[in-house]
Amino acid sequence: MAIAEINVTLKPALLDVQGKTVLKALHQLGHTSVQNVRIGKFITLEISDALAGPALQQELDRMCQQLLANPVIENYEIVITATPGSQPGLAVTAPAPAMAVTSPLLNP
Amino acid sequence: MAIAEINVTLKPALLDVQGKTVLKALHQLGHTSVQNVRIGKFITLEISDALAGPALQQELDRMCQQLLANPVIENYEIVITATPGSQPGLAVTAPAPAMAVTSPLLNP
Amino acid sequence: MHFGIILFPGTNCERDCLHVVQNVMGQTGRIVWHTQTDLSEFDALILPGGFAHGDYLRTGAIARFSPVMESVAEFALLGKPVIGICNGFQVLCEAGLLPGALRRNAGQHFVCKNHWLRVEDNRNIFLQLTNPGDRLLMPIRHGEGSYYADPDTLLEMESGGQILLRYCDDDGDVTDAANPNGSVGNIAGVMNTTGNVFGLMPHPEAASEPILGCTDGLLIFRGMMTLLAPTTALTSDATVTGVGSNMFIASDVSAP
Amino acid sequence: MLDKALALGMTEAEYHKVVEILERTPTATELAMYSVEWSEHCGYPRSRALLKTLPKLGRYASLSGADTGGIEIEPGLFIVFKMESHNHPSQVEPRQGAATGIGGIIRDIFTVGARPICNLDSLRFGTLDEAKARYLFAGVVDGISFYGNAMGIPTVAGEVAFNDCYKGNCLVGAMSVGVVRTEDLASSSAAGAGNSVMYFGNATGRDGIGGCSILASHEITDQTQRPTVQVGDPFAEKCLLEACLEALKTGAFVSLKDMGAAGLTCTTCEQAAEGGVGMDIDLALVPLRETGMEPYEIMMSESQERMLGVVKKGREAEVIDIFQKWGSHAVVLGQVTEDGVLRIRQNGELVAEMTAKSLADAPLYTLPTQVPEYLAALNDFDLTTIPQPRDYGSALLQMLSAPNIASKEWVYSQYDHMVQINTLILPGQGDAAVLRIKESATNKGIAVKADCNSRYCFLDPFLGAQIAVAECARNLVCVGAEPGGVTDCLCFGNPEKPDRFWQFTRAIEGIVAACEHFHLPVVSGNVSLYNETPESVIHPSPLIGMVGVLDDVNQRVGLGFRDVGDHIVLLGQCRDELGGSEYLATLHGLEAGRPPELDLDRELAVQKLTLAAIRSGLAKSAHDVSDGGLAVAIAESCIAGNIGASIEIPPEAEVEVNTRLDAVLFGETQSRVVLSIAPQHLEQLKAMAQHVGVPMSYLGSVGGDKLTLGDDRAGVLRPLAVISLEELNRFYRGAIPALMS
Ligand SMILES: Nc1ncnc2c1ncn2[C@@H]1O[C@H](COP(=O)(O)OP(=O)(O)O)[C@@H](O)[C@H]1O
Ligand SMILES: [Mg+2]
Repeated sequence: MAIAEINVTLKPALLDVQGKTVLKALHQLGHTSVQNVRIGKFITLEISDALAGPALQQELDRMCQQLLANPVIENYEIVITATPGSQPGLAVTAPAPAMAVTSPLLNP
Repeated sequence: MAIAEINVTLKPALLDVQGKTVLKALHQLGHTSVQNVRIGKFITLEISDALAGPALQQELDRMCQQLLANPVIENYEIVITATPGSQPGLAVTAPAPAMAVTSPLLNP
Repeated sequence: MHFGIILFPGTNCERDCLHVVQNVMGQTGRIVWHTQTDLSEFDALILPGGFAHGDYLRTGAIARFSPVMESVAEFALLGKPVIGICNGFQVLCEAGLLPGALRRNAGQHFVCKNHWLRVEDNRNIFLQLTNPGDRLLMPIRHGEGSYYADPDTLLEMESGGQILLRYCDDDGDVTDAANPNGSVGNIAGVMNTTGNVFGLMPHPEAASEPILGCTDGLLIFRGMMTLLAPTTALTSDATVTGVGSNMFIASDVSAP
Repeated sequence: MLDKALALGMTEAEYHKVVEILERTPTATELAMYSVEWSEHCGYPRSRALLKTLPKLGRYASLSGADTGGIEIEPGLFIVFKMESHNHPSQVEPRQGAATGIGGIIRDIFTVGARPICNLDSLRFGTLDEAKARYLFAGVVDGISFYGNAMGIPTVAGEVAFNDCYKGNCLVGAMSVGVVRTEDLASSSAAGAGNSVMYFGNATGRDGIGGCSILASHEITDQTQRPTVQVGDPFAEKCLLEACLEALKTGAFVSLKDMGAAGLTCTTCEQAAEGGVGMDIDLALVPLRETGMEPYEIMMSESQERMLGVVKKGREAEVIDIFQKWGSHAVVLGQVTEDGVLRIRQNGELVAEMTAKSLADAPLYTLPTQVPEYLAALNDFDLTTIPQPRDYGSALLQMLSAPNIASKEWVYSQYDHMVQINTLILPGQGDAAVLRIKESATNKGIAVKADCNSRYCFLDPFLGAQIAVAECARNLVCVGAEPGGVTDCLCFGNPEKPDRFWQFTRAIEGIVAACEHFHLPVVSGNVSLYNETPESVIHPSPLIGMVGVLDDVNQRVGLGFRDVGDHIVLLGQCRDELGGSEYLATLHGLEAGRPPELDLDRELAVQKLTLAAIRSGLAKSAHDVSDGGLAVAIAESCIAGNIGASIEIPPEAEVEVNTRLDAVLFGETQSRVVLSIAPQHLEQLKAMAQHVGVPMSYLGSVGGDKLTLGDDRAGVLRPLAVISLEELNRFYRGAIPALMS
């Protein structure tokens, strides 16, 4: 079983209001060395072994573009790791670049 | 400047209502090899160089327990990386274990 | 006129919309389950408010894959009117039928209150019964209503007359203080380029009856039923615009 | 097994009783089932006898005794309602605790076939100067907002109070109201051997295991003794709601019950016991979310968004179709049996077997009571030692910004209070919320409110509980509704301590006395005991929720003053009463004295007069005088109406002789209402008041953009305060946002 960890982040050009609020709160708590906070989503997928290699990467890309991220405002990054315990050394890291590929349905 | 990436996840025993719904949607979209989805938060902090080493790790721990995670229902994991571009090889990985330490703010 | 009102699991304003269509406007309407794909019986579609699929992941993200959505897109391609209210607006944006996206309110809280809106453009079926600069009063009830589109898109929308409503104060001024959710340019409602798909965060169906204290929302539904007037000058109906009032209590109690 | 029973919160005697019933040692599953079903949360062993004394009859035909109760507002049309607490879970995890509290009470409403039309919330926290209290307050409001809004049910009214006594135990009372036609009322009583026992909704996990017996029925002494937090899924609940209402319409159901505390245990044994039948179910068929769950875990799980029902044999498929359409589980677990025995199996093998009745009939205890030691000294506190304010203007502003009085807009603006487009008087605009009932054939509406001044209850639980009922009814009357029925949510400390049980007993006696006098039935309710920790004990808090009826929904008024020149009058009399007031607490840091007296006849007369004034169209606004007294009530009417007022308390005003000025302005004498009327109606109203023997005073008039207060009792005007509307607003509406930002 593969595990994919997906970080969905707000595009850098967008103001992260929630992050700003958290930054303020951290400062109020005395954590003044924090200079910036951005808040995104951390999605973990468990995927059956049926999928692997480039096909897996491709399918994950599609999931992100279709559903898991909104290309108008978000970027995403995919990290595929093996199932915990099984050959941890094999972890494959494949950060996808900021993508805004639109699917057919998005712009009919 | 250090960058800390924090993954905040719902404790495994708790129902992840979002994950459950997203899993269903992924299946309907044909991504049937996905077996489980959990959705958490991905928080990126930029921290001034004033803090480093174990002190940095400690302060991040406190931030998570106080504010960034809710220890009653969430776990968190902290990864500290150097500022992008500057000595990426130095990245320190320090996954924190599932913690349920109560913080002053949350439980004074 | 026959309205189709789309019901996704988690939608919760479908009955309110049906009430207005049938009991206030005297038209016919039917609630359409999200797996239905034949929409040919309808003259207009309403995507009502609510929390389709719990709004989990992102508002509208899952709903836009419902089978009915392809039919909604085809319906729109035919030039027939489609209005998305609140969650319906979010679904239309996710589906790409409207530009932009809706994010969490800047204040981080859900906001429920009556709010003034300024009419930006009336050269469309939806707002043809109003005049530019009119103030309309309607409830806003959302947690994720902060509208965003990138600067280029916004420019296009401005020049294309696609921005229809902005949040304003009771003087009709569009100010930061009168922005309830951090929307770019105080945008409350936008239209597609072909002028037949309209999305807005406020709830016109909750402002369509005197007993609720305000009837400004009805102008929008009535507009959808009226053939587009050749020019923007609509004098006879102009008197009913901007009638938003704060009389939410006992406005219709007659003194002896 | 005895040690296990004790760990599960049973007494030794209870364990022996189980052995006696079963005539053998119980299995783990059986023990778990008895422990949860006999806990205070489910079986009410300590409170049941007292609850039986609550009146059931009123002006409207009523329904009680089931999951939820209600009143028939017109032939064939019932309004059902109930309030329930979720205190302990909210203290542990405020957002999820409050959310699942809302979820639970909503299920109680649609379980009887009613469509929920509004929710209310009654909240109590420690004082907002403490970070923990702010965290809990913000989390609870967020939880109610998150769950209630997604359900498409407006949260239209409620109350919030802050007091140190709640710092270790916040209170979250959630009330839900639904509408149902008589023919659609669903039963909770199983019947018909061979019919299918079916499970609906979310899958079962280890949520809140032991929560109801180990947690909710005991003091939390050890903060680490945390059960699994239950996570609310409003989307699943919304689908469950729609599926249940749709499926109930088919007529395929015999009975239905929601799984709340004690989940499967409670729903199997109570439905079976009520119908005098048994059930035979197999837990292997229960949809599970986690692996390796033991039978006792499945039977005790408090996973949310689940129901158990009995479906007529042969009609299962039709029901399953509907639930599947809504994406909800629907599975047959077993059958109804004739013999009254509950048989719980795991893959066919028996894991528990007992009569349903033996579970459902929890033991009954009578506990000793004792007057608390603190009481005499507090009641006898000498109030003449209290200095009067030097500046009444700043005193009023201080009162208006006290969190207990200040606007709760920060709360209700986070709640969708308009969805379903029935809310005609919104929160903050009237003493109660008013909703139209679209189902009514005659333009009927309802008014709803929740109330309880727990400071009064602390100083005198009997009187305090009476006042809670009276104030709630007065609030309904002030919007033009006839009070129709009551639900209660009785939150108290550890009943095994005699002084706490005395409070509980006296409070129930107070509710009974007031409800009988007002001819109001208590149609439903809930008990939450053990609300104490070593650091704090809650004040007795019998939260009261009430529903009233407007025969014509167009005859409603708000609390805001309306037109320049209108006369402001006070119904009722001001007396020298400051005990237990918000004024004493806010300006003098005191909780002492005796609560204001309550004359039930006077109260009823004032309510009848107010209602008559509204129905006849005389009253243009009505606001009851409660926390903060007369000055606060008048300021609130100015703020709500966005118009000023000028008040000069005249020599002939109905003020008891020798009443202190601070008591006139801030005292909380009961049975008072401030009305505004057109000048030409003053004489008519006077005549009406005289007729029913209610004192009435002219106080001043509406107009301008400031509130002017003066005392003219001595015949020489003493100016007291001049405050601009803008300033009133800033203090009243700004206070809570400032504390929470
Ligand atoms: N927790 C709450 N949820 C919803 N509405 C609330 C809440 N607390 C207060 N409100 C609303 O604020 C207004 C004032 O409430 P309150 O001060 O309790 O009134 P009163 O003093 O007349 O009993 C009412 O409309 C009430 O319903
Ligand atoms: Mg009040």
